[in-house]
Amino acid sequence: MSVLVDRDTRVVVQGITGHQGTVHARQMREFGTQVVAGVTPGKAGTDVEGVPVFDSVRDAVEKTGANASCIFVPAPFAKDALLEAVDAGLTLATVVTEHIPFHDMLVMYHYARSKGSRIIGPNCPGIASPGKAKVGIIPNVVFRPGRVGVISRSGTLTYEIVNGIKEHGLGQSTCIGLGGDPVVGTSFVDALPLFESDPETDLIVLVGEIGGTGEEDAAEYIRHHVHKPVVAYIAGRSAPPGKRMGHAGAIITRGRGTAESKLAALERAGAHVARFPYEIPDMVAEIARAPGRR
Amino acid sequence: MSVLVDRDTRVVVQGITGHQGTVHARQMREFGTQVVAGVTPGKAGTDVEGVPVFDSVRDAVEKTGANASCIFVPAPFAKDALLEAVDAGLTLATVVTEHIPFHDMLVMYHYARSKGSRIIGPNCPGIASPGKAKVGIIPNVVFRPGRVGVISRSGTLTYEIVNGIKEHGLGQSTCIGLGGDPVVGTSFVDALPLFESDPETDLIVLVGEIGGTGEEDAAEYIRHHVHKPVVAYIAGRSAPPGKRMGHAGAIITRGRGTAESKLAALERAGAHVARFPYEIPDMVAEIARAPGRR
Amino acid sequence: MVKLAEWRGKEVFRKYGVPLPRGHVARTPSEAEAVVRSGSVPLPCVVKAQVLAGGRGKGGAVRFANTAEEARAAAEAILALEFKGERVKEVLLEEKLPIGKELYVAITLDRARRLPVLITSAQGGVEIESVDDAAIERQPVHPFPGLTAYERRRAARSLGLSGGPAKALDGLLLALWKAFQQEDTELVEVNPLAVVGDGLVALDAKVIIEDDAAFRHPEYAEIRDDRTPLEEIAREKEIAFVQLDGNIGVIANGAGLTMATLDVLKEFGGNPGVFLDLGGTDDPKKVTEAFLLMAQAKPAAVFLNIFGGVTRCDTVARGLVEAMRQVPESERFPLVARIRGNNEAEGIEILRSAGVTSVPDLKSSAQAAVAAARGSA
Amino acid sequence: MVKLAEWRGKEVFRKYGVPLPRGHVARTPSEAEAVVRSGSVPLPCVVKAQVLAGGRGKGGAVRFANTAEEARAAAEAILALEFKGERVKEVLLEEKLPIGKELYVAITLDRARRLPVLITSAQGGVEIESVDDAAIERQPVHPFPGLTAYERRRAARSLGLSGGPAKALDGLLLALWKAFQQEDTELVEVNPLAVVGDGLVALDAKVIIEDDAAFRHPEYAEIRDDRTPLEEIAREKEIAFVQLDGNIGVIANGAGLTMATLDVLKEFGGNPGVFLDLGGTDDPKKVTEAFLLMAQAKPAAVFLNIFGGVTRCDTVARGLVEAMRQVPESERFPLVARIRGNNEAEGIEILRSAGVTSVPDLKSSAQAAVAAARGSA
Repeated sequence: MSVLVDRDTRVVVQGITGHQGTVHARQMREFGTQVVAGVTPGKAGTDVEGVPVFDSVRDAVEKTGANASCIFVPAPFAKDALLEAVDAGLTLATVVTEHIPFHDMLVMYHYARSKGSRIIGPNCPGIASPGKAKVGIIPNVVFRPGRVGVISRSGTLTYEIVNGIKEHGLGQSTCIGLGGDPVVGTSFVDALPLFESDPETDLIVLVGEIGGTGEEDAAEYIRHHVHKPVVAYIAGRSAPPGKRMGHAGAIITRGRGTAESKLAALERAGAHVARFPYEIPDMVAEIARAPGRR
Repeated sequence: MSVLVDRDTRVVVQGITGHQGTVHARQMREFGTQVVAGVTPGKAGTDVEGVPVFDSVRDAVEKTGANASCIFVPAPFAKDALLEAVDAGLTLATVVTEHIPFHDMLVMYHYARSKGSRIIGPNCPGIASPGKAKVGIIPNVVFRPGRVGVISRSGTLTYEIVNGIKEHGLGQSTCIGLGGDPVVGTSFVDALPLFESDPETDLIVLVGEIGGTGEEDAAEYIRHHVHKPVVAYIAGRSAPPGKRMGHAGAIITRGRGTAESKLAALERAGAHVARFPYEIPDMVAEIARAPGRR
Repeated sequence: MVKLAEWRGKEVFRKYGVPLPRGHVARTPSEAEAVVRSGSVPLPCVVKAQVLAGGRGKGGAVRFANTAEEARAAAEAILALEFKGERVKEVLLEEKLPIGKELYVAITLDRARRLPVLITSAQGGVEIESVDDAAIERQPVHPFPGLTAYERRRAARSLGLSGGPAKALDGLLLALWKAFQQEDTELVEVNPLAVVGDGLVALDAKVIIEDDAAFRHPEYAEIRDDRTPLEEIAREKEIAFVQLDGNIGVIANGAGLTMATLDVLKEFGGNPGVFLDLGGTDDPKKVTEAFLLMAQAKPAAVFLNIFGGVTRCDTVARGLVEAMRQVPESERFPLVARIRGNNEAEGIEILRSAGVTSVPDLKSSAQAAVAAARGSA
Repeated sequence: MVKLAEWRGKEVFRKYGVPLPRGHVARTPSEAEAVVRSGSVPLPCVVKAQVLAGGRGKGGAVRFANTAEEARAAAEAILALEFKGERVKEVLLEEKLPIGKELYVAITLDRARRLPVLITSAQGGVEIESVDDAAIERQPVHPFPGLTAYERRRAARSLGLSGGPAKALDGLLLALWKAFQQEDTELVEVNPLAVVGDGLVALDAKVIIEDDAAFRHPEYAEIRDDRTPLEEIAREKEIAFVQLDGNIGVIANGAGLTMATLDVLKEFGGNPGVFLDLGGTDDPKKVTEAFLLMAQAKPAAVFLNIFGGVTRCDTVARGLVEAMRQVPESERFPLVARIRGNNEAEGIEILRSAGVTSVPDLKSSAQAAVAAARGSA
């Protein structure tokens, strides 16, 4: 058992015939994932490196038993792609696409939720459980099977940290990159209980950013519901207020969502707070060596 | 335990200051129901026969702990009233109002469902469990506590049949009048499992009408999932094709939804089929005297 | 339900941008001729009876014209028709187009799923009921996201369209979806939807407006359904009233009870002629009006079967007694009454004081009504 | 994000039917005078600087005029201002209305709830941040049913409105909701919303358009944000580029890694001046463009911190080497590189062949970058 994905995960790649779709379908397979189908309207009957392509997700599900989607289609069409995945009964969809208007994402999120489907993303690296499956784009090289769970709002910073854990001789149970857009399908608070109840996870690493209040909400949740040790890091402590650092999630407004408020909340919640990303592997290793400690 | 309502049901009456709202709030109380609040925008602070009136359902819930709504507001405003009830966290709403456009009802149904709220109706008599609570307008005089469950698409015909059961010396566990509109919040198939699993119900009476395929779907469900005896009656056997008998639910089109197809399906499902309403109490009494029989 | 005539349906389509043939409605032969002469309908053209029944093609209600004179003659012939019991009052003149494939597209409500459903078939131009089920694609449409792009693509595939026509379909489906929602329709149907060159054209239009949404659509208030004059009066008074070919008048409350009453009467050899559903009124005046309306239908006997809920028995009894006072001698009819439920005792007493006995048992009372109709017939 | 100037925001409001004062924009004093003389703005009138910063009232950027000459003078004074660092290029002239209460209304996104939120306060006319939390009503709005009547009623109550103004509010909120959705905005804000007689008038307008929805809104393409010229070039090339006041240029990929890099540099006494986020590109040409852009910002040193995922290390290395070839001697800068992840070995080799050493450890590389900036400064 792992979090959200496992050896039974059967992935359909929406937008598989595009450059990113093709590259990452291959990398997911190299990771060991069952990539059973691709979807590109009008390309039914072809294949991409041996993966059969269908016109619609419904066709892909009927023919291949796909149960999760990885979406690479361009932003203007991403909403439709996700709705199609939900209507085809897929219960998990990683949306890699960036720059999806949040008004579209509002519809995607609430529709998926009403149908019992979970979205990871958008604009996110997705989810991976080493030795089992990956639905997304986190580089395969950073992983090694282990018992550290990672939940992050960042992309490359996640890779950096996951890689650091590996280089310290430890490994990961599952890693989720939530994405940093204003509206995300899965938040820290949504992901934490999955790791808390995952028997393969001993310790949780939480990587946040300035902006929004997802980390403060996570701290509140950790305080009341998480018994496993949590190591937390917040990027952007020294970012100037009101300046954008690359995406809408990283705007600081009116004192809410600052690094200070996030760090204070996490400390109050009993999390081990790292000041720099390179401190995380050391802290994780230390906790891993002293089991039972919080 | 009964179906959907019990002694803990706390009713807010939306539209309580209207004639129907006032009359039926009184009758619900006479039935023994806890009618804790009324809502009419702009009338906060007043009361209707001792029931406090609030501006909004949220206020009513905060002040009185209401957990179910009975909606009497006119059709043009019914959608809003229901959305308000759902957003205030009520999990059950009987919509008595008739002539609600089905396009409105589509929004009401799917929104309520996504929030885990159940609608009974619209254009329906509602639900009653004698000795416990009533959320709706079924006349009090027809009831007597007992072990017969009644599910009906009709209004007065339900009263007639429920009354007949009483006059035969039997009583009802719970009676639901679903309403006969094109889009209903609770269908036969939605209601049947509640009665099947209700320990206070021994036998189910199903009263259908021509039009739609709700009875055919119910028959299919009964065949596979219902182990309690079912007595069924379909009104409109002799109605001429294509003529409307009073509401949109009673249109016969293209051979689907005919009395014949409904009756045949119910017989195949093992239901005891009555040809006339006055046969129902006799059949119910006979089955009640021979427990264990199907 | 308000069924719009083809030309009115097409006006709705035009509002939402569904591509249509150039056309014009005419109410007289000379109007038809003028429409062609003015050039607003190019030649050759089609002249179509504006009636609600189907099968116009075989019934001589669709004709072709190559000249303005022929258009006039066609209109004259069609306007003289009585098509399936309906007088033809209007014709629609439209350009005749070079038609490729004929397709079928509709949006209506799927009651069982509680969702709108998009219905498409490559076999258009015939009654959809006659098309093999496997050739019909049905897609439920959720009102929250609305008709999605992937559903429109699937529809195109089911119709065998690609390229220009597929692109045209995408826009047309969005237009139909908007019309379906914003006009509060029960049905929008295009049959046939024709492939014309690289595009699509709606050759026919069937639009049914929902009655219950009338408060949002005063623009349809003037359009009448295929009701009898008495039915029309009943509608104005908000009484559900249906006329058939029997001789027993049935007054009940609620659709279910009304239908059950009818079933019982038929069982005992009765032949119901008018159904009047009082619904949930508790106004004696409305009951009186309903009875007076019933009297005008001249039934051989009337069977009153009421179970009092919202409608109280005493209200009905009071309204009935007042009506009996007002009905002229010549229009009197034998009355069998059965009133049960709320305020039953009071209602029975009021009836008794006016000389009417309420029979409590449905079976016996129905038998009595059948006998009364035989006696008076 | 595109913040619209007040007058553009009001054009959006006008499109959706939000009631506004009569007004006109002017770019020169004589235009201002002409606008008044033509009668399109009645007297007395207000003349307001069209700048994005708040607090115009206190900064002399809002003036009043009783005559056309005064309007000209006011415009002249305001157009000469530099308001909070922003040159005033336009003024908005508007009729001065007899104002009753001043209210606050806005719709924006509540990220935590993942729902739009309607914010209302009876204490309008001041910065909403300064209003006591208890005086602010926040209502989440679900996009499926949209802004409901009961939410609009609750808003009216929170604003203390009844009668005519409450009715006006109902329509105004529906208009704002439509604008919020259909214009893909992050924020629509009316502050102050004034009670004028029996109605309401939006005295100010703040509308922020979401960048990601630009593909649906070509009409906003011409409107620029408060970016520096280099930031503007970066935006056109789709490179996330932010200029600050330090001297170290930071090139990283991904917002999180970029921010973490900044945190580490600060820790070691560095003062970052330009952030350049390569994002998820794997096109060497884009990397080259980014480097050339960085060179134009004239940093004392550049710290390249890449973790290869979608962006492969060899792609970055290739782009960098090409950029170094193109940068003129005068614009050269010391470079500290750290590249890890996908195709790391290949990337390191390419860099080495161009004379650049990649330091694998973040801490040491950051320290090296700080030292390099000190050395070159």
